[in-house]
Amino acid sequence: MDIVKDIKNLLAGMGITGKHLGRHAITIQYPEEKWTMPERSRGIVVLLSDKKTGELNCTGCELCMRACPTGAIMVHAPRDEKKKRHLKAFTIDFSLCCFCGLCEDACNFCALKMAPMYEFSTDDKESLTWDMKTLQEIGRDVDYVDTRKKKKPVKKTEAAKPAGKPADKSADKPPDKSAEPALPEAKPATEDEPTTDQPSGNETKEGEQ
Amino acid sequence: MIWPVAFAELRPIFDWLYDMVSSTGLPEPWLSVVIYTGLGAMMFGVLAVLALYLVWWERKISAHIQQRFGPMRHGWHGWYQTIMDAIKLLQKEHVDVATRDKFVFFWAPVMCFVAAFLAYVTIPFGEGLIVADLNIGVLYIMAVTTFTIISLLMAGWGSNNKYALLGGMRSAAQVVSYEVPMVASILVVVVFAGSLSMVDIVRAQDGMFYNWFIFRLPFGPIAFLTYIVAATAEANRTPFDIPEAEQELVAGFNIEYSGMKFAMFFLAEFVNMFTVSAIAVTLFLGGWNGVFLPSWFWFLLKTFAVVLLLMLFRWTYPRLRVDQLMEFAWKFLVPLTFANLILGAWMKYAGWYW
Amino acid sequence: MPDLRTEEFVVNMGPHHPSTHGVCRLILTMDGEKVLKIVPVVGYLHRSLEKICENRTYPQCIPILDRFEYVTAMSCNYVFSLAAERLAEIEVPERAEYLRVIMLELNRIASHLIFYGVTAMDIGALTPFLYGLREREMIMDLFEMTCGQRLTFNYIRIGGVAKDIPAEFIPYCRKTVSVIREKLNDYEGLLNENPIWLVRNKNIGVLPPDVGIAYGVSGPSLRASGVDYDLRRDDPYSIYDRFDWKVATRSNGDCYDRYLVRLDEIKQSVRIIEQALDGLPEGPVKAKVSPNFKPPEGETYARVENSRGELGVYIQSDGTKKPYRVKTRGGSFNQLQVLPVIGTGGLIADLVAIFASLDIILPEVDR
Amino acid sequence: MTPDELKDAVAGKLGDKMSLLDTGRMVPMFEISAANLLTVAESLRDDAALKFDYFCNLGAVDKTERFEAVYSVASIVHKHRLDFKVILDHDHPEIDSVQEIWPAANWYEREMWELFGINIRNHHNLTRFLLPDDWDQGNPMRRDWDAPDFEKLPEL
Repeated sequence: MDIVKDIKNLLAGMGITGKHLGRHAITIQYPEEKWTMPERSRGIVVLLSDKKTGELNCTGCELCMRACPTGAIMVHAPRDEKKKRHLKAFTIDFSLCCFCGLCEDACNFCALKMAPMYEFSTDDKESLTWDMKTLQEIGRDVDYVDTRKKKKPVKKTEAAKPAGKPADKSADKPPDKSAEPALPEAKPATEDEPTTDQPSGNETKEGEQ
Repeated sequence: MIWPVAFAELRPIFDWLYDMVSSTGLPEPWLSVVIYTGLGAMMFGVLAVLALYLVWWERKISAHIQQRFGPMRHGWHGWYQTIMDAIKLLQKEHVDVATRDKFVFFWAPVMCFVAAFLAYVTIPFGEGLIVADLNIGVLYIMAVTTFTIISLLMAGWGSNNKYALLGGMRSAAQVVSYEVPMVASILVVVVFAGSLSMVDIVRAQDGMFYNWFIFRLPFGPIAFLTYIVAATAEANRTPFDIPEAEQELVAGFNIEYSGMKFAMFFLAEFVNMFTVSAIAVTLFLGGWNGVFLPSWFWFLLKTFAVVLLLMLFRWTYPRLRVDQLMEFAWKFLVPLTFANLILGAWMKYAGWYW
Repeated sequence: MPDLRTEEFVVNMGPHHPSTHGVCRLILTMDGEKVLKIVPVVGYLHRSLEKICENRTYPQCIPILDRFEYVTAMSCNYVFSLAAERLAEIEVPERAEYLRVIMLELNRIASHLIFYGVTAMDIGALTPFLYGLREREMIMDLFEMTCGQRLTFNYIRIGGVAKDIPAEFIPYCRKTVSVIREKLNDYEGLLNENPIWLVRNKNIGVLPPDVGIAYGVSGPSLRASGVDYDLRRDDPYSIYDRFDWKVATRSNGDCYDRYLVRLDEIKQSVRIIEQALDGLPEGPVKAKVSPNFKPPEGETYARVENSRGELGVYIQSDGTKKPYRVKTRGGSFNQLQVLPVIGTGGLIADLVAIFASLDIILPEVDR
Repeated sequence: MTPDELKDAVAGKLGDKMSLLDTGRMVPMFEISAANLLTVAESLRDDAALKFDYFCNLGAVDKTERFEAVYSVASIVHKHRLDFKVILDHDHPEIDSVQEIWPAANWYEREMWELFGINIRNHHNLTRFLLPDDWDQGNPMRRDWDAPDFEKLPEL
């Protein structure tokens, strides 16, 4: 009969909720307990330091700044007369950051990493702009694998390096192109890239088949 | 003095209080007024705490059904969380809409609160634990619980908000409709007990559990089920909570209320839930009857079991639509309960019962 | 005696209303509880993603378009990458295709689980929402261990995927799909045969197939009306043709069928994921794509089957690093358009049920 | 039909009104003059072999000297898809509404009208759509549109 079936189904529903009543909660009490974040988790961007010297890995190449889709990263690294960059300022505005990880992929020098940290809420928007010192302090104890190439910085050969490299480690690196007025003499790497870059030069060279 | 029949177990305390009050030398009518006010205040205190406790309980139950923790911060498993909530709500600012009907808007939560508590005059919490054993107890309860809808209508109208108005109208239609099957299912019990007094009805179910009306009446289970369904609707609980259906009417009749006024509606809802469960226990589940343990304990145990049932309803079932709700009441529940009532009355007349 | 008459009144449902998922405003003309006219007002979530994309390079567009349809952000990643790959004619490695399929299907399940919970919540049952999210969390964990984010992934890139999966992915993924398969019994037991659920959903908001096609309704909402049309099969992309799966259809086109189709799709997705995990080849996960990705001049409209229907991106390239024009198209856009057609005449409670069953989310409409 | 067959079929049936462009990828892209739009659309939908009954997408492109309205239509039965575009004058862009043929086009046309300022003839409901009600800053999707508070990324 219809009513009997309906009542049976209603009771079956109560059985399911009743069954769960005795189970243990699957949530956790957040500030007391915390998840262990997976190592790839994209949280705060931190600046990494060399494990031996303790100095920043960042060379001020500004690749991350160009890769950033929101303009959250500002790198100030003027060149001296010998065309060598000196990193003066590195700020990240976390109120703009969208945690996409493109800066991490763009970086060739293991200079920055998205650490699995997420607790940086504040009631002041201004204080979300973090400077180089802070980012370095936080990045001190962040573990990372040093994948930097120990190549001699020969001018022209290094130019081809970053272009070929990201495909090997499957990192997507979208730096900007050459016509940048703000950066008069871009590093040879970025200078050369657009010219070598054919419009359809994207064939899979080592893809199977 | 009228009251001493009740409160057999708490007699010494009441005697002491009575002596205290009477030693002031107050003349008789005023003495009763003072004593009943005191009793009312006690009842109010107990029920307010009970309602807060029920809120906490509901939150814990829902949390555990959903595999969450629920309140955990205040005390052991957050046991005084709702007390803190109530204190917070007391302190909150009242935001009143400018276009409200001042008088109606103000008195609606008060009415709701008062109506929710009035029923407790005739609910026997235990053997002799009753404020007043009225000889029209059931009728009285039916009368005052229906009082709630006036307050909901007032809230809906006074808020000057379309959602609130829809909620008020829905609740009026709903409560009036479900009053009919509810009374009809209760009447079976009254017919068998032969009395409208709550105490007499409980006394008619003396003894072991097979003497309870739910098992004893020819159609006791049907009467009980229809009563529970109608009572869920009366208490505006989930399968029938269309007056405040939050996905449709945002919050229904109490959409414009804030702070303590909202808290009064909220607490009244939980007091109502306890009321209908207590009535169900009194009428169908043998009231305070039980073995070994004190009578009030049995009563509370059974009532909380029914409350738990209502809570399981709420956290399991979806909500009916307003016209389906009416259809269910008038096309299904009313015929069923009246058939049950007629059959029961005939059996009582013919003597076919045990 | 004056005539007894009723008066129509206008109710503003939204922009902030519990059952308009996101910020949508429906101006309802009502006669009592009955809805006489529905005028959707959208745009509260308009972030001009298309304009933003015109000022970003191709790889930078992907995290921006994550926000386009954030419940299934993998599809957004994928459809943009697909369009860009078609423009530049990039061959994607085998392993990347498998990973993409796994991720897309996991995300489809996650989205349908949200649908399950939200629909139940709109009809008044609160517990299924938490149950749906409970299993969704496992999928989110999978995404997080793979690409680092739970909601806006930026995982599927032009030419492949961003990173290879970690070692613990495959066992955890197998566990997840088996848990989901098992928990589907709970979901169905809670609602499928529940008489209240049936009366609230059966024969409510019937969408005839011709109306659905005319209004561009797509995805599960259209398949519930009996139209056997699934882009995974009918406009082939990726490697769906290698797996053994069925297109889930139902015939009545009411809210209940739209609900059932989505539950069926979860089962099909579970099948696809299991087969993809079995057949996952070794190899690179990304084709060689220059960091300065510049597709040749051209234009294309790519579309994929999303959990809400057809998700499409039109890209016009002028040969530079930045797309000249990006036009996005989401399934909800058309489904919200058809809401006045099938929602008028019912009660306000039906409208809520229809809105929920069409699975409309507003970022997809407003973009 | 495969794209190539479709190309031939469409060219054979409507070759006088549509011309094939080479910019389309994967799916053939045709060009239609604005005057022919309605007749072509109707025959695309009603022709038994083509039967483009499903409206996918409509997007306008501002090419600074002209506007392009790009239509994507598909067939549920034959499972093929076709794109075509209509070139519009930049100074007085105006196009016929196809919402009588594909009702789904209604909102796409409203969006086009609002964001690009392309006038839609015979549209039933050209009202404010995505932008705020008090919007008075022109058509934001045009290439030359620039709002005072619109911050571009630093060009590097």
